[in-house]
Amino acid sequence: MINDKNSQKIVDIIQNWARQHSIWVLAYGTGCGAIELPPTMTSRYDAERLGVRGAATPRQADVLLITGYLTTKTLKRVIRVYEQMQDPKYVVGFGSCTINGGMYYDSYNTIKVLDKYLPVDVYINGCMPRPEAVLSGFAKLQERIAEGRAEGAKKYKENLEWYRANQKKIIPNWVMPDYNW
Amino acid sequence: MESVLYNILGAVATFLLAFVVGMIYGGLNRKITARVQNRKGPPFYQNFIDAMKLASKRSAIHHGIMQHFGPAFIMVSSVMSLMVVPVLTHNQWFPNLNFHGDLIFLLYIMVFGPLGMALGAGQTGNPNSAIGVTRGLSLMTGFEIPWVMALVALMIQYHTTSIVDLMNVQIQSGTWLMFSSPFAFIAAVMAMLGMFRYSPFDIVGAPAELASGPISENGGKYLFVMMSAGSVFAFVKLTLYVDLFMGGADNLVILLVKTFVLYLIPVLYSLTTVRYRTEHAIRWFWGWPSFFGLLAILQAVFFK
Amino acid sequence: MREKETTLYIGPQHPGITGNMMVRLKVTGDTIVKATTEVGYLHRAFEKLQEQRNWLQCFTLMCRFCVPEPDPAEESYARAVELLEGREVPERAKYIRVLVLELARLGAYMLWYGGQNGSLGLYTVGQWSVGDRNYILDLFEELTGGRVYHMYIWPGGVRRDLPKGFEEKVLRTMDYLENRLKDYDDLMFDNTIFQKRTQGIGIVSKEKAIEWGVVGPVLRGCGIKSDIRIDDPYEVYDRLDFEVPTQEGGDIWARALVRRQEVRQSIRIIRQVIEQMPSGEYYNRIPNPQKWALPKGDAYARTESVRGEVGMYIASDGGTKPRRTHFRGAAYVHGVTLLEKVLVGANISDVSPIMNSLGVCPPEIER
Amino acid sequence: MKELKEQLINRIKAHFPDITVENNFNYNRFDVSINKESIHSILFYLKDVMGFKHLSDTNCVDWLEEGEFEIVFIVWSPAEKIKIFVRTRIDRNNPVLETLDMIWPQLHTYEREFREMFGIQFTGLEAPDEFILEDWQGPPPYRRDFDTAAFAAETFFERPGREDAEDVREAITKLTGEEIPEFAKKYSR
Amino acid sequence: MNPVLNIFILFLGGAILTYFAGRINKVLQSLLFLASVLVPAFLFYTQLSIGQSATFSVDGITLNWSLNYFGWLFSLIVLGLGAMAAIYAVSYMKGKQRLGTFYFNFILSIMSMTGILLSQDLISFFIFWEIMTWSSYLMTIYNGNKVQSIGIKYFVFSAIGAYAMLMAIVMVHSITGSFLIKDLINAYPTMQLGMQIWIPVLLLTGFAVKAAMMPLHVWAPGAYSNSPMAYTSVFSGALSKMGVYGMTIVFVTLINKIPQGIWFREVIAWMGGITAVIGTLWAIKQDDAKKLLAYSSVAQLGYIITGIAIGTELALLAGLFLAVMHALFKGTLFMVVGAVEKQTGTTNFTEVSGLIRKMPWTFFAALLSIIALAGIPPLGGFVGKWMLYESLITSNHYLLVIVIFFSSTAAFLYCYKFLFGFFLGQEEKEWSHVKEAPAAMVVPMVILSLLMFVLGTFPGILLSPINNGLQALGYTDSYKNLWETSVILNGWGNHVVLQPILYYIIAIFLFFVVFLTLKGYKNTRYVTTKDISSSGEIPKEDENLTFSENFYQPFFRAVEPVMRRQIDKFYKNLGEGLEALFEFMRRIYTGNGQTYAIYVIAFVVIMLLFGNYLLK
Repeated sequence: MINDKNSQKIVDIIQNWARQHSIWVLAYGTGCGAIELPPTMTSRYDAERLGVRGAATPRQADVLLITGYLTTKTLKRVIRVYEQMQDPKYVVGFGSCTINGGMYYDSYNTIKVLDKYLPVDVYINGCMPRPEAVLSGFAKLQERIAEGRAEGAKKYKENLEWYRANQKKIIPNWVMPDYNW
Repeated sequence: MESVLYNILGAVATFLLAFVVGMIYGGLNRKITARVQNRKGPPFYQNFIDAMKLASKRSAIHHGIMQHFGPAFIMVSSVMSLMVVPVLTHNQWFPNLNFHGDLIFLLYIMVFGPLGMALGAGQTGNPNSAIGVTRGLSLMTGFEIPWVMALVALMIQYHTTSIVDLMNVQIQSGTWLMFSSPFAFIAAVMAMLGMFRYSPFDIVGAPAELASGPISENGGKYLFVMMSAGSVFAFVKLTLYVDLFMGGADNLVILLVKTFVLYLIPVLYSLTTVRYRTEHAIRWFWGWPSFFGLLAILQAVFFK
Repeated sequence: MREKETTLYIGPQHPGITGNMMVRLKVTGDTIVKATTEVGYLHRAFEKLQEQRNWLQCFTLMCRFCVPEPDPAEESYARAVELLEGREVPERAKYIRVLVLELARLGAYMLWYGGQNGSLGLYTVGQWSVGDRNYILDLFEELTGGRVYHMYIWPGGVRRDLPKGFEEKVLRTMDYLENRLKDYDDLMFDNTIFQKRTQGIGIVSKEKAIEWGVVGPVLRGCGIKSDIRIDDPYEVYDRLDFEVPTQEGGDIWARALVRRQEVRQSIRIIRQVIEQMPSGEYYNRIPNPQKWALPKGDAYARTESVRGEVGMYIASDGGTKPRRTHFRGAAYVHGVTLLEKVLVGANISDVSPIMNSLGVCPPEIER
Repeated sequence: MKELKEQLINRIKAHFPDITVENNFNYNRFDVSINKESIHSILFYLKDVMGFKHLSDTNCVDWLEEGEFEIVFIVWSPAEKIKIFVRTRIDRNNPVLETLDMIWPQLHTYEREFREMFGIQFTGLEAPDEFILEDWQGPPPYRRDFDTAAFAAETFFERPGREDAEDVREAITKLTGEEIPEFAKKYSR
Repeated sequence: MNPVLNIFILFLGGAILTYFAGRINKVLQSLLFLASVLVPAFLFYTQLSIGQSATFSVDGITLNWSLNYFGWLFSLIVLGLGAMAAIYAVSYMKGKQRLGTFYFNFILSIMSMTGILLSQDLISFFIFWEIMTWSSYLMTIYNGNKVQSIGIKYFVFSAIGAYAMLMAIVMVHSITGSFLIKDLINAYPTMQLGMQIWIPVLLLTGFAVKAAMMPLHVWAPGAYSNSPMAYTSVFSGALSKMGVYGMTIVFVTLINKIPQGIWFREVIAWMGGITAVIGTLWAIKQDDAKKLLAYSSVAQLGYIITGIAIGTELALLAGLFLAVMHALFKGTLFMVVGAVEKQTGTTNFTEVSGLIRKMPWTFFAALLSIIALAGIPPLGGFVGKWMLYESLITSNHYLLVIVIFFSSTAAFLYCYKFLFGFFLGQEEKEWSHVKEAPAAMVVPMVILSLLMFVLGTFPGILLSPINNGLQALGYTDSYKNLWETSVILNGWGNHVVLQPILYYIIAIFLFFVVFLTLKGYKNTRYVTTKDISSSGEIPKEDENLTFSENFYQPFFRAVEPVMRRQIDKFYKNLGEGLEALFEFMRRIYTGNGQTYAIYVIAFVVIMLLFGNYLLK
């Protein structure tokens, strides 16, 4: 007789394997990094062979790609979209701007550190990251999913208050429905 | 009692076959598309992985009871039509509920699912979903006309409204109906392009226009059920065409070959065309396809 | 009391939008009654940031204005600085600049093939052309070190000389692309459904085009021969032999035909440039950037991009940093004034094709 | 070209005697400065009578020290192939101007931007208040007295930099024992 | 005393008592109203047996009332739906003015319809027909002055129909010397050809008006949508079936007996088909639920008429089965509209949306009725449509089957629009106060919709009375015993066991629904309709996110070039012509009783002269 813990483990491995090889990326070009996504999806780099494909709405997507700098206006939409995605969900920070602000470090309208606002699973550095870098970022994400370490959504849920405080600091007019699960 | 058990087991086997074949065909579609686009493409079993991932999503949202049951409606419709369509000729492992008049029954049961899903899409309150549904229903008035014309032509030519009878006609005469009733076949194949909703008839969930249309709000488990139902449905449609026009199949290999050849028509056509607008699509179906349907009826009436 | 018309958001998160912006549509049935463009999702305050940087540091920000085709912005800035300072540019640098500009134009058109066809559902051509664009990006990578952001054309010339054997590579790539273009046309322009979807859609009339300040291929699609490369020639365009294609009609189809011709003209220009390329210096050295001050005054230089006229305005107060810079993008007019007007009365399914056809590039609008 | 420019300047001067002209450029450009009351009429005149149909660009420059905003209209004549910089200055403390969007529709967009970014009020401009920014509560950001670096440092989180000046590759070698690749050695300190 | 007479006395007495009871107590009035509908209905089924009759002789004219199987079949519609509508009406009409008039006319309508079903002679048939017309006319103008023109439209068409019928009766009498229907049937095959054509034509004109067949349907949308909804469910559900009743008798007993009847049948069948298409297209276009249902009634009656006109056994069964189903689902749907109107005050799709969570039972009833209307298995509409298609194909009506099929596919469009418009879409703040309709309104709707479910799954229950009814009209049926197990006969002689299929559907449906509910509901979460993926944007308060205007614009853009010639030119011109006629009529109809009288007398004189000419 298999005990519950072991069977759960096997189920987890299978589920993680499926999640790892089927990554649906939300069609949201938040910044200039989106320009390297078409080459990533087309003939030379062909991300679809890794199971990466686009998803039109947040309900169907697994990965939110933050392609570059985030202005405060976009951040609001990004949070909204992120909260509409279904668990498990992953955030990939794309480009230097998401890491430390990049060349817009002194701009009054762009955030500098993405992981204060959303739980980032993988950062891809560079300005802008080449398609190879994007693919290696996806590979890294797959690695983390397989190991069961890509649990950004759980982190977000647990530390919701802290994230919310950070978000509300730069979004004064908070009209969004609440994250209620 | 034994035969009931036998039938239930057979039904489950049929369902599994349809699911697996439908999913693999979907994967092959992606593979073919990728190859035409100079890409390597995903493995042919990619759709299974996608389905598994969708099924293992931890959360799913719904906007109410109709959206919750929408996928169930589609599943019922797919499975029900699968039960009516004979998979193989005279094979006890794949029984079916064939009866006289099942062609007309099929026409309606095939609508049951989309209408149920439309209700689910309507309840989400997403305008994209509602617009997608209106497009889908409008498109249906288009392709159903040549499709029904083709079926009526077959019915009046062979004096039957049963799929099995039509298969028997082909077995007895030794010629496929696609050769003896060519116009009906042409009209039906043209209607099939609309049924599969590949380009140029992918107006329902056109991504650049409506995000993903009626399924905009469906994710996780709901999308999984829909995807499975869609795969089963694709298999049903292909098998029905094989049964009606290509003489049915004696064993699985022949069935797979015939259905795949048929499946290539919408897939390859979709790779080279721009998306129609709804009214263009409807008008297209009322044009040449309906003309061929009319020819088919004339042939059936005057050249029996 | 709620409104009668349904509100539909195209963007910011939408597969059919050309970048991070939003068009709010009021629709009845599937006809658009009112369209409002909302921008600001990409506002990084470039013009403010440039006031904090010296004249050379500003140059690195230039290519970030519009990602699909970054070089016209660099070119405009370099030329505006040169106009203000009166700095001469070596002959070889001028030719290299034209070469880079035309390559960038080709790359942007390849992307347009993808966008226009993707919006209409013909993904095959898009996949091909975006895949083939990599060959142009390879050239850029060899020349400048970057695939997308080149930071190559700077005040006084260009940053680096052509590598050895670069000319041959360019010519080989051009031969390859010319062959591929035939395939695209077979699928795209010979397709009756493509014609049905584009003819008579998104019409900009000749009079309105002039009144609204429309530029570039959109204006040429209305039958008006207007191209800054001819009208207000810069670098060595007046020495090159090329045509400015025009089409009557002002619809998506006409604009697509114009662009189809322009791709071929670009290839023609590149071949000529390679042929005429002089030898010599590629760079007129600038002084120490920390102390490099420009005379008081202002200057405006403009360049023809794929979307039309882009221009750079700089104002100096005599210091080492700009008093004010301003980038004029073609999409500033196309994306707001023009789009809102063209979309009224259009069909929902035509929003994305129209936006792609007008060349709306949101980072140009809000900068 | 010089004669053409002179000719054009004379034509403008005949109608608007109080303008200041700057014409010492060696390319196809000259500047015209005018007070803010006459800006409408000169733009109308240039557009409708003299054929400067195309508005190439519009700018606002903040001359903080002089307490004035300078608004520059760059107009282009496709026929004469000349561009004119039409300048006007308005008071920085009371920046009000009548809207000009009846001359060129695209000025509507420019005016919305100037209103938001510089705080210039355009009377008669019918548009929502927000254009690019959303929920902005500070001063108009493009004014020179707004310090963007300080604002950013105060509002947004900053990722702390490394305190030591250690070479990254050497640090990696130390941590993981990975060799520095040959090509990277020449960049090492 | 004769039970037949008892029923009429109870109806009439009840009507009068109810009318005056309103002056004493409203509750008493409602109770009386209910009693005077339910008690005679109860007596009808308990006291009356088949063949029971009552006969009078006045001045040589014999009035003969008797019950046969065919009348009994339609009595199911009239009294069953009437009883349900009566229960519904009490709650629906609460707080409205002129209740007395409403109740009086309601009871009179039920009575007159019962009377029509019992009449075995043309005189009493005509008298009851007129009572029915008048009571429904008064209901049409119940809602006040602004609907006068609609009322007049209805009145004029009814008058044309009635006088056509009257003339036929006069002709029949002049030939046979008797008013008994039996005599007419017996004498008909031996009449001269002119009479053989004119009598059915005139009778059919009268019936076609009530059945709203094109081109005599113009009155229907207005009249249906302007009566109180509690009555409209009877009006559209039962009253229009009186036309079907008459037509069936004419076709089965008269036209089918002569060889020239084939022309009649073809023409009427095609008219039915065209009625179905036009009614459907117009129904899709409507933004108002009442109008939509009204046009849909026209379209559905088109199917029924086609089925009856085709005249093969299966077609007749299909037509009559559809007639019963139509009574059920259209009755329910009008009740649904009434419930929504009562709770929200509007029936316009563009104004109201998202009521599903507020009015779940109403939605349930509407959903089942719509599934039945659309003809989707396993509900009743499917069986009817299935039989209709089979009969059309087997009787060589190849093009007609395409026409009918197109109309029934296009019917999905308005079906979805109806459900979406009221119940789905955004849940607006504006309607947050809405509650479920009172139980007295919900219960009839739910009972009727469950009935549809039962009849759809066990069509045999309904098919055997229909078969009996047809036998009463003289059809000889050799498969009598097969009906009990709901085996339907295909026209090419194939035996079909439909019932198990319907079981299978229900089984699979329940399996998946239960499976999904148990398995899936655990990890799902309800979100409001404001939380939708609207491209990442957050909708503003005043923005409308429900798609309701010009719902099927692309469809109409596609239909336009195909149909413009056929519909617009003909129909619009006709419509304009008729409108002009009514405008002219309204001039004549000054509201003065004397002018009406003059008009009626003039019409009768003209008709009699015309008839006289024909008789020679």
